[in-house]
Amino acid sequence: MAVVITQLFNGISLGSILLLIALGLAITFGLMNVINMAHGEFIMAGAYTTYVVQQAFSHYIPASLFNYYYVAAIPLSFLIGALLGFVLEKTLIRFLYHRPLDSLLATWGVSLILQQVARSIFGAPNVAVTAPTWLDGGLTIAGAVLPYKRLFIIALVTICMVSLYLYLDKTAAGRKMRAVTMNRSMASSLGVSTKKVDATAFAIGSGLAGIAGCALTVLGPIGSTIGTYYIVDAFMIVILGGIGSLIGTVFGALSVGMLGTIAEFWSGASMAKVIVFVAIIAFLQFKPAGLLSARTRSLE
Amino acid sequence: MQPILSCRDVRVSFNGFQALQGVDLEVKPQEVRFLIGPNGAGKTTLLDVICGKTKASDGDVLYRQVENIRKLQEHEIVRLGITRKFQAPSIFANLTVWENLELSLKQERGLWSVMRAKMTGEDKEKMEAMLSRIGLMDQRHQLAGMLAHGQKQWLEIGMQLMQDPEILLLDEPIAGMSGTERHKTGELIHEISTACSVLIVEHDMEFVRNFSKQVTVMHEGKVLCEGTMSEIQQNEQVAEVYLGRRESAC
Amino acid sequence: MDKKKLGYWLFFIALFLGPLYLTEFRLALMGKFLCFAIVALGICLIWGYTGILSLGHGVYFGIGAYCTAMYLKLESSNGQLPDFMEWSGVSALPAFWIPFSNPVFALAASLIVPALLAAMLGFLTFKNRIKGVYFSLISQAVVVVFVTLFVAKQDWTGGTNGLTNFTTFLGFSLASPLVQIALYMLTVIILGLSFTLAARLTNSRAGRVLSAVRDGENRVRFLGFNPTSYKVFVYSLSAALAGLAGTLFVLQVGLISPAMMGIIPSIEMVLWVAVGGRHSLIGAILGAVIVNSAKSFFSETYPDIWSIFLGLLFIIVVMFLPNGIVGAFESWNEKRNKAKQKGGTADAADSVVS
Amino acid sequence: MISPMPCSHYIIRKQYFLRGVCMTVMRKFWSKHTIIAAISAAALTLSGCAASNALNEEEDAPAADTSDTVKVGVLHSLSGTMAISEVSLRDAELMAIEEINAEGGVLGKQIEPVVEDGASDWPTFAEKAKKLLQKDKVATVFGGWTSASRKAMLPVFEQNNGLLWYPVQYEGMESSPNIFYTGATTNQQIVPSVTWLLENKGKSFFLIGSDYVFPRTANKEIKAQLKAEGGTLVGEEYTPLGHTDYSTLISKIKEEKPEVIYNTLNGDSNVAFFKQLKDAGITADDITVLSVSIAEEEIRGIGTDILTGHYAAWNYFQTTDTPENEKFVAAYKEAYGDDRVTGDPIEAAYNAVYLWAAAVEKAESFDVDAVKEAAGGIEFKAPGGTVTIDGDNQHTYKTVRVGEIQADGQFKEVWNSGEPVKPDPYLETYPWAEGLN
Repeated sequence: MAVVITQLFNGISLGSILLLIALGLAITFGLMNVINMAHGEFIMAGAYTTYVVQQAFSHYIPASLFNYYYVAAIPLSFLIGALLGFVLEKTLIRFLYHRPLDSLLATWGVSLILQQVARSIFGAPNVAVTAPTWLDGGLTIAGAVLPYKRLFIIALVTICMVSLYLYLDKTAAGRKMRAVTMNRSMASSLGVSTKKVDATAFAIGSGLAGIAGCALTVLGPIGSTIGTYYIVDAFMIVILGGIGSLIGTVFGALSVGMLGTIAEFWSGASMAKVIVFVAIIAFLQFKPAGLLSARTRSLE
Repeated sequence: MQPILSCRDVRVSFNGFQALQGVDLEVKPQEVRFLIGPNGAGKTTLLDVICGKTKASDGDVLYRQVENIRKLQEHEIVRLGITRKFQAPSIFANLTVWENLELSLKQERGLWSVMRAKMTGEDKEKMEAMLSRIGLMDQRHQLAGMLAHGQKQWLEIGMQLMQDPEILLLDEPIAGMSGTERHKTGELIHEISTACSVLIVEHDMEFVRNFSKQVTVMHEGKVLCEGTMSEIQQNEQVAEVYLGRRESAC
Repeated sequence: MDKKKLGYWLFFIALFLGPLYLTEFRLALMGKFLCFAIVALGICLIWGYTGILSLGHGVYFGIGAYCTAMYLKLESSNGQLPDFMEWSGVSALPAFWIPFSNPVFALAASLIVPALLAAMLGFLTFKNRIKGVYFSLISQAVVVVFVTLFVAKQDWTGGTNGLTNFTTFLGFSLASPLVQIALYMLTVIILGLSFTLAARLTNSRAGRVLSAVRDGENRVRFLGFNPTSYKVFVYSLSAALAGLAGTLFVLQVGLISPAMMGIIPSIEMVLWVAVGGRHSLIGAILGAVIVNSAKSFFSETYPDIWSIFLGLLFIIVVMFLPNGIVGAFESWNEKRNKAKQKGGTADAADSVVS
Repeated sequence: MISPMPCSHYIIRKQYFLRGVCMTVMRKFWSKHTIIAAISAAALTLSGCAASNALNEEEDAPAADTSDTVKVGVLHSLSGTMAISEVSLRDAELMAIEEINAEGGVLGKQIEPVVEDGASDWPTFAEKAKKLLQKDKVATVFGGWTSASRKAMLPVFEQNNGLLWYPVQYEGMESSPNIFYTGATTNQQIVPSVTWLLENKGKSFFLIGSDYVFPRTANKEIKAQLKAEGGTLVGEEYTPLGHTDYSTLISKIKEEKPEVIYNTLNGDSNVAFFKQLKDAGITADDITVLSVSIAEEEIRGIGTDILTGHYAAWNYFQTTDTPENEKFVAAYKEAYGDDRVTGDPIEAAYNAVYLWAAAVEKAESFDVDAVKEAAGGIEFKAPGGTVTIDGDNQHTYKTVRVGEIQADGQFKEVWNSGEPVKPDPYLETYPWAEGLN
């Protein structure tokens, strides 16, 4: 019984982590159709930001407040990610909106550079982030331990989703963004500054990657190459979910998470990875538009 | 005469929106048929269904009364002899005019035959004849993307004609053309109709009046009425439909 | 026409005579680069001419190399079980390894297996009209699948170590400089033949159909061509070229491992073509040679900044030299010849259709 | 007649606008041809020279006898994923070279290191090894970390009769006449540590490892050993390199309730595994984890708080109490900064340089065959205790140590083998290992 609960929870948890990683892409790739291969490095930037914030707290802030470094790290990671994204959009992406394949190549170049820069600043070895003590331990349900860190990530991704939804649906800026992604020329002729919207949207998507990086520090390594672990998965999830559909991305992440954990439980981690990717590729053959698609006519 | 193309109760829906709600239409050999109607009436969608770009959710599209082409792929429909010209010129911008026509030759389009294909003297003559017919003889080694808008339109019509079609589908062929160009195009269409049937979507009433014999009026995904232009002009329903949307008629 | 052909002849003869003016070490490097140039030709065909960006050509390269490496491994094991199988606990040669003891089978497989795999994947995705970046990303997922499999199936593939430590090929010692020179010359000849094949294809009517597919796939359908079969064909041709290059690579470098079929090598392959000029076959060859030379140079002189340089190269080429070195020379030449007509932008053919 | 399409396939046709005239076209082809020739020439020159420009041509490579320096190669990944680990090895080797030079060098010659980057890419390792041997004519090479890089270099060293010093613990089953192995083979790390675990920590083992050669081979040996020495195997799992979600694996561990987890995970995966193990409520008190790839440097990247109380098996710890080590650690920190730590592979890399120098002195020659001949029985008082080269298999005798990770990120040695253990890469002296190879 405990195993079933644990595994179910693991599936949801893995799904939530994948969702957090893919959420930023769902905006930059899903809504704006920009292939940003440096998305993984924005995750890395978020993780390093968390590390820096932690270092700063341990050096300059009374030890009693150390535990709150994480609270400060989340918005800061968002800001750093968003800033990087904004700069990237202004200097590179905006010249490449009509050349998606080229933006793929150029941003891959950016990702190489960011990795090397991180190595130069922080050194080649991994750095360690100590998770705040209030995230230690877990909730025990029927013999199954649900770690607080994983619960926290589920909560974090929910908050991100809800804020994103509110932003897109309830604020003027968000509605402008949706208008631009739906019909660029129409929005532009109605006086929406598409340039501004593009930059904002890209910054938000990149900022979400920063948050993902911050969240990942409590579970995994922090090094210059962590972005590369997630980037392909993230793109596949967005495609699987359906381009342009945030809800689709949620479903995509959760199904990959569940399938991954189930497959891993029955076979092994390597085979699980193979199974998940083969399943995604096969699924896209039957439904090229993904699980849910905002666009009516297939992948064009 | 037997119709060469018959649409029977064709229905199309996009995510619940009924773009075509049971269209019946017959086109006879060597007929020039104009499709008119306000925006959103489903004219272009109907052409899309005939050429295979959009799949009908229901109904039949019969070619020569026997072959149901509703489920065929685009290239299979083209190989039957139904070709389509799109509204905005869609020629291959990075190929020359000559190369554009070369690809449009009526030929075996299988991979193997095309790889071994050689330009025969006959092909060459045919293409040169077409070049002078569409007035692009001097531009034949230019990249098609560099042509003026009207020239692109003609090139595209020329590309359709190179295929010796049985049915030619034209979507607003004169959009963006000057007065003389329009007239020339009209003549061209007239000329074409001696060899094949032409189905034209057009908004320009002046043009329709000058060059039409049979006109079909569509409205809200259905055929409203059919007849000659003067009959149509008498039709009260049509007037009603257009009066409210005057601007779309001209 | 003749002058141009003469230029190509001179180029290939200069390459062919490499052993006369290159030292053993540099000849080995050049041989490796020319293998990459064959891959680049294939990528140029699908990307520059047909508009398919594959980020998964490492897989085809790797599979071709593995097919030949399996033969080499068996030959150097002298009828015994390959060493890695022994310590992986395999007691008998797996059935699928057995035919690879035949060099003809192995070499044929190194062409056919990648081509078939590409045809399968291509047929499914192209038939379902998955294209553009979606295809690119899917091809990347394919890389993940294959690399994971090759690493995990250590008892069959040698795992992360890959296949290495070969002694002879058809009885000739691979360590002998003469054999290496012969292999180099063979590589030049095969590169020349591949180039000729590719040039003939692109200059044929079928080649113009490919360009048309790149500029407006849907429009091509309305001329009665089925783009799927053209794309599948050119994609598997390009996979076969990659497999062929893999064979030549493994013969000269004496090593193949999953790391060489991964995502990063696959993207680097695209970079070679981008740098040389994606619309130019000769550009692809030059790109492969130049980028890899630069890589050797930079990573020897300034090892730490190689990746920064590589990254910058990507950005610069995409932003300022979208048609690569050959394209840049073209337009420079164009300017020199005072060609000033530039007006009118080329609309994409598919403006309406898609 | 003008040909209907431009003959050159590579032309960017857009630029042909209004150029239908035959002459222009022909002239253009001519200039295009010139360009191709120019590019070709440039490419050839570049490819030929670029690789060599910064290097010494073999012509001016000093013959070992006449110059007052001797070149040695240092070949590690300075970029790419393996740089994390390998940069420190380079540092240790360079430090040893400097120390030896300060003492007057080898055979009166100063050692001149030629540093190359393997870039975490195995063909690059082979290429650079070839370059070091053929162009730089180095007397020996210190390099490698992963088995894959060693396997890639092995044929190069054998074909060119070069000499490679490989400083990392590995899975054994190899003994190349051109390689000296200064890291542990399995019977100097894994075998004794399993015995120690069985005697002190419990009988039921769960094996986890990254999915590559070292873990799979090591675990095969561990399984045979468990059978022979009365242990039980309750689970064996592999995760792809770079795997970061261990929740499912940990629930399997919870199901099987092992007493010991034997960990051969690699690099980043360790971080994720230990963090998530702790979150799942499993501490060192519940299950002992013994790792063989976590040295002092890795501990810092994982975080000491989650590792405290777990174990690792090595031949050397920074805390190993010898006078040589005191000096070594001080010198290393002096050279590379106070925040740097040493570790087993770093020490093995450092030893390798000294062992080579000693062998050269004994052989009175830099000749590879002479050095190999002389190497057997060479001793060095290493920071981790005396190491001796075994002339039969070119591995070294090493003392085995098990340490417990402390809150300060250092190890507390809890057991050692007392005397250096004879290397046995094929486990020929262990009856239970029969049939493994």
